[in-house]
Amino acid sequence: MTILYFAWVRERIGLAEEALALPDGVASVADLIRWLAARGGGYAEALAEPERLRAAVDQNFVGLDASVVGAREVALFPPVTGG
Amino acid sequence: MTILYFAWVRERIGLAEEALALPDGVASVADLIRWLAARGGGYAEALAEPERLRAAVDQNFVGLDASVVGAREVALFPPVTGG
Amino acid sequence: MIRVHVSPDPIDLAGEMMRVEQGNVGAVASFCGLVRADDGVDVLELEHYPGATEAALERIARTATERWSLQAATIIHRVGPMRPGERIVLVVTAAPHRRDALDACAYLIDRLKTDAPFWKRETRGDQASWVEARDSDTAAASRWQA
Amino acid sequence: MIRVHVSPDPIDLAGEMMRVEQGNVGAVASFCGLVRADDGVDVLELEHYPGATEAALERIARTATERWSLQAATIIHRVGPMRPGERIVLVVTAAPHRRDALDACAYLIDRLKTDAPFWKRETRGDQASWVEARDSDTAAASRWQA
Repeated sequence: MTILYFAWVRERIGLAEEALALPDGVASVADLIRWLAARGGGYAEALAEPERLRAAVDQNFVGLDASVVGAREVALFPPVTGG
Repeated sequence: MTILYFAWVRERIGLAEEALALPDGVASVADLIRWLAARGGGYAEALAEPERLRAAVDQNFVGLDASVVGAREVALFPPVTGG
Repeated sequence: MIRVHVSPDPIDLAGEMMRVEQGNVGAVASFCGLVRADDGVDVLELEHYPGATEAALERIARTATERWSLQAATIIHRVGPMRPGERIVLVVTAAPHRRDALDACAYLIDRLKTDAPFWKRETRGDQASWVEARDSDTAAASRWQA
Repeated sequence: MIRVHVSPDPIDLAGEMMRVEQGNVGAVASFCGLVRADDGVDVLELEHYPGATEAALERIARTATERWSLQAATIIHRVGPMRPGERIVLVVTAAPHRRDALDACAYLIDRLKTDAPFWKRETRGDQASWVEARDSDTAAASRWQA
């Protein structure tokens, strides 16, 4: 699965994108965030407050309770500020 | 006093502008319209239905009950359709 | 900061829009009305009340600047004969924030429709007719009453 | 009739506005957002989510065409670094009638602010900071909920 990071999530993790195989038990976006944050370092710093994060699964904007099972691409980012 | 006509009021009267001395008793725009309409011909045709007319006195848009006493310029025209 | 212009010349859309981008503007909104051909109109002619027209447009623009936080309010209105596809009127507003620019832009065009002395005559073939005022315009203007 | 474009190139305001005047258009409304300098910003940088951004903008534009009677809906968004005075975003709508053009234009920019994956970073001197999302944008977008 490809995981994408944007804005300060990207900056704190220090990566724009990575390929990961998710372990059993990581079923939702919230699970994924918890699992990544447990890696510590920039991950912990970027993902400590899930309520500040938004997500897209296969480019569809979803809530943090959405499933990531079978997804090809998950993106994690702050609330958008375009326009 | 200068009287200006616009749009179909101008076309029916056949004049864009004329100078007139108002007789006593012509105090309001409505009086002026009645007095002009009584001239017959194009005036009667243009001014027969005062409710279809709008007016400006010295370039201020006014109701037909407004005074024309002492005015330098009175304009008579249909409802506006710009923009 | 207020600019009002009434003229038989074609409206310079690009020039007018870029003119308000000067200064520290964050938001520019515009509305442009064009002559439509769909009902067989060959020529649209705009008559106006010289002097009173400009004064009315300035009054409308000034009221907008008092009501919203604006950096520019432009009203350009063409008069005389024009053809389908040509621009009749352009309003442009500039503001620090988008809501002011958008609302003031809608206000200017709604007010202009009912409060400025312009009259439209349409020619189709050899038939000319004066455009009737529309109740929907009066309703649109009245929604801005405070 | 729907046109969406995301690019690091400067936005061609005049070209985009004139593009929608083709056909039998009666009303064109536009909104343009620019980089403001008043709070000491030297550079504004726009990051986005390639692919998802364009899809989101097309979805917003398509929703507008379903809700209003439009002849054109254009959304142009710049990405990458830009300076005060430069254009960040342009939306343009064209319609037979003004209310459709004006309302759809406001809708497009309100929706874009909350529904498209862009992130702004401001640089002042050697300090960079990510712009925080604003509740007022969420409120502005939610007023379009049917």
